[in-house]
Amino acid sequence: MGPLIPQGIIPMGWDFVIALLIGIAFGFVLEASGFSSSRNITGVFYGYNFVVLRVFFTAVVVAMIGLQYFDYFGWIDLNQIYVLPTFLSPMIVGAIIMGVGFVLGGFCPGTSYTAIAIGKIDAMVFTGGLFLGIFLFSEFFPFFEQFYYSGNMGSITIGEFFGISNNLVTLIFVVIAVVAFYITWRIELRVRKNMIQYKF
Amino acid sequence: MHVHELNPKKTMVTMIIFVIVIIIGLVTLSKPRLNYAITPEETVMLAGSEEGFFYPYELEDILNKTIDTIVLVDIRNTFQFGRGHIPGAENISAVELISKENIKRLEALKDAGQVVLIYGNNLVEANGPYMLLRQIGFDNVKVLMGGYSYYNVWKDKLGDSYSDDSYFIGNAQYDYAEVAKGSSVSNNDNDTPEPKANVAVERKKKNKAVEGGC
Amino acid sequence: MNKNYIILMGILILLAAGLLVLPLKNNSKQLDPEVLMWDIVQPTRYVSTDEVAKMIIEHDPLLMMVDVRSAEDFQLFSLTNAINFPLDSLALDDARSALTFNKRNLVFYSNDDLKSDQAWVIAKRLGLKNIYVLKGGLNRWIQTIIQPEAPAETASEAEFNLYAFRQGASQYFTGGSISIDKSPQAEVVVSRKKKAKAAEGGC
Amino acid sequence: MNQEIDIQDRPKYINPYFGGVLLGLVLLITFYITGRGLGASGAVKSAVVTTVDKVAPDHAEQNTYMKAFITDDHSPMFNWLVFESFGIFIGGLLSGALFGRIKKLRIEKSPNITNKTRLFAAGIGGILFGIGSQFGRGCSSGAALSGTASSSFGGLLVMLLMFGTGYVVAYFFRKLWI
Repeated sequence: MGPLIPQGIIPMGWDFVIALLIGIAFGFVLEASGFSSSRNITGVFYGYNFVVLRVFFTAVVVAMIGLQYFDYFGWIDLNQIYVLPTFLSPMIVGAIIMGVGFVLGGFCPGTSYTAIAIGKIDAMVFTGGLFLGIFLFSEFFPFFEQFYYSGNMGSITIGEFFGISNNLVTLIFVVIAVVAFYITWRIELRVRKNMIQYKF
Repeated sequence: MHVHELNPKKTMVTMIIFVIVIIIGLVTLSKPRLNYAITPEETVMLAGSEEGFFYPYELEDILNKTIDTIVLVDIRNTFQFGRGHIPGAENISAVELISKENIKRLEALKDAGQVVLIYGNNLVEANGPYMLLRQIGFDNVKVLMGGYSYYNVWKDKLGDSYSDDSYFIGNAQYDYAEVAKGSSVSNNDNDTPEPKANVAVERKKKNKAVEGGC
Repeated sequence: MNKNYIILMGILILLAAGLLVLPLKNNSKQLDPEVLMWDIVQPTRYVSTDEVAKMIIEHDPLLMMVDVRSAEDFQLFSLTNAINFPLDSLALDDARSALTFNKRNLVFYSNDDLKSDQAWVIAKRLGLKNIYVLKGGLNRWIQTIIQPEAPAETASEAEFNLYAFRQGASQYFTGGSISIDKSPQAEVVVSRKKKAKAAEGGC
Repeated sequence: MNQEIDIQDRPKYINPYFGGVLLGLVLLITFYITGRGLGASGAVKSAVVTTVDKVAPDHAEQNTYMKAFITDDHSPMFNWLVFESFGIFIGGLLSGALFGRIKKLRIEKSPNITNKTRLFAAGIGGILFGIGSQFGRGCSSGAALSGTASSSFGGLLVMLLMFGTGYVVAYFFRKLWI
C-alpha cells in the first residue's frame, strides 16, 4: 500500500501541501518539546538536561518499530523507502564538523527555524551561518569533489552492515535507548543538585 | 526531574494508541488461503526441468488402463470439454482449479499417491495452472505435452508419436540472426540508444529520491 | 521513579521483541497464490507480434522487450532495444529490483511462448507489474512479421490490410528503407552491414 | 530535585517522552506518505542555490555542485524540503503561541558571556553545520533522525559521531552554556 506518494495513491500535486502539513507537525513537536532553546539542547552535553536525547531516541525507536511492523503488515514497502546512502569518509568528516557546530551554535537547522519563530536572535544568526556555510561549501566544492563522492557504500542498512536482521537492530536500539534513559536520568539528578538556578 | 516530566500520562495514551494500531494490523493481517511451498528459486529450477512433463505416447497406457495411478484433468472450459476430450478425463476448468473443494480433492489424490495429469489445448495453456499447482505444493501434478490438440491429431496412433517430436516446443525454428538480418541493428533513426546486453548487477536501488535529504 | 515510565519502557521493549517472534514473512512481497491463479487464467497477458511490431516502429517509450533466452542466444539475435534476463536470473534479487523499478511495460519473449510464459508466472509471483508475454515468441515473429504469408485471394480486406502492415514492418525490421529514413537506400544498406558485424562481435 | 523553587518560571514544555513519541509518529507518517524522512538543511541549500542563481546566474551554472539543483522549468525553491521547512517555522509559531513563548526578540545565552560572544558562536556554529550537513548528506533531522529511523547505516554513523564529537568538544566551550 504505502508509501502513498511514490506508489501514486496520492497524486504528486498534493506533495507540497503534505510537505507543509508535515512540517507544521514537525515544528510543533520540536518547539513544544523545548528544542527552540539552545540551552535546553546543549544541556545534553553538560548533563543538566537530556531532553534532546529523550526526544530523539524515543522518536527513532518509535519510528523504527512502526516501520518494521508496517512493513510486516504490508502497509508500507520498505524497499521503496529512501534509505540514506552511506558515503563513509565524507560522512565521518561531516558528522564531526556538525558535532562542533552543534556545541558552538546550540541549534541544528530544524530547531533553529522554530527558535526564529519565537523570536530568538541567536537562531537567526545561526541560520545565517548555515546559509553562509552551504554557500562556502558549494563555492569550494571542486576542491573536495573527489572526497565528497568517496567511500560510497550505497543504501546500506544497519542490519546489512552488521549481517543481522533489521528487526534485531530495532530491538538492540530499544534496549540501548532504555538503558540510556535510565542512566541519563541518574546523571541529571546529580548534576541538577549543584544547579540551583535553572530557568530557560 | 523537570516539572514537565512528572506526568507521563499523555505519553502513555499516545503509546497505547500506537500499540492499538499495531494490534489492529496484526489482527487484520489476512492469512492467505494458499501458501507457496517452494521458493521462487525452486520454481525457476522447475521451469528449467522437464520432470513434470508427460509425453503423449505415455497416454496409451492410461487409455489401455494398464496404469491406474494417473487421474486425467481437463482444464479447458466445459464447452470445449463437451466438444471432445481425452477419454476418462474429468473436467475442472482452470478458474475452478483452486476452489476449496478442488484443493481438497487434489490433496486427497496427493495423499493417495495418484498423479494428476492436467492438459489444455496445448502445453502453454496448461503451463500456468501446472506451475501454480506445483508452487503451492502439489508435486504430483504433471502436464501433458502437446495438449489436447496434439492428442486429437494422434489419438489413433499414440504409440507412434514416440518418434514424432513436434510436441517439443521452446526451440528456435529459424536461425533468427540469418532470417531477420538487420533487425537487431538500429538501422535507421533510432533515437534511443541500444541498451547494454546484460543489465549489470547493481546494488538494490532503494529509492531515487533527492540526494542530501536534509 | 514513576510507574508509568516503567510501563512505557516495557511496552517499547515488548514491541521490539515482538518483531523477532513474528512468523517469518516469506510471502508478504509475493503475489498471493489465489491472485496469481486468477491472473494466470486471464488471456490478457498475451500481446501479438503485430502489436509489438507496431509499438517498436512507433518507438513506444513505455515498451521494454525482455529476452528470457540465454545470453548466447541473445547475443546472436534479439528484438530492437530488448534487454536480456535469462529465465534463471529472474529469482535473483538484483534482476528483480532492476525490473521492479522499471515503470515500463515489460514484454517477455523467448523462442515461442513456453519459456516466456514460465518467466511471466515467476515474475508475476515476485510482484512485478505491467508484464506481458509475446504470443508465439520469436518463431511467430519470423512467421508473421519478417516473412509474412500473403493471404488467400478470397481473404477479407482486414487480412489484406494486416498483410500490408506486416510487409511494411518486415521492411522496417530487415533494414529496408521506410518513410522515416532520410538517407538514400543504398547507403543505408552499406552502413547496416557494417553495423551488423559490430553487433555480432560484442554488443 | 528542586521543583518547589520557582515553579512558576519553569517553561511549560511537554513531556520529552511524549514529544518523542509524537515526533516518532510524525516521522512514521512522513515515511508512510512520502517514502522518505524529514529534513531541514535542504531548504537552506535551495535558498543558497536560488540566491546565487539570481545574483550571478553564470556563476551558478559553472558551479558543479549547484548546477545539479538548477532546472529550467522551476525555481530551486519549489522543493519539498522548502515547503516542509516553512511548515516547521509555522509549527514553531503555533506551539510558541500556544505555550506563550513568543516574546520580543531576545538572545539566549549563559549569564557568563556577552551577547556578542553568543552571536559569534552561533554564526560559526551555523557555518560549521552548513558545511558538515553537505558532507554528511543531511543534518540532524535528515541524516541522524530520519536516517537512523529507516535503519540507514550512514544515519547511525552521523548520529553517533555528531553526538560523540559534541561530548568531546563540549568541555572547551562550557562557558558558552553553563
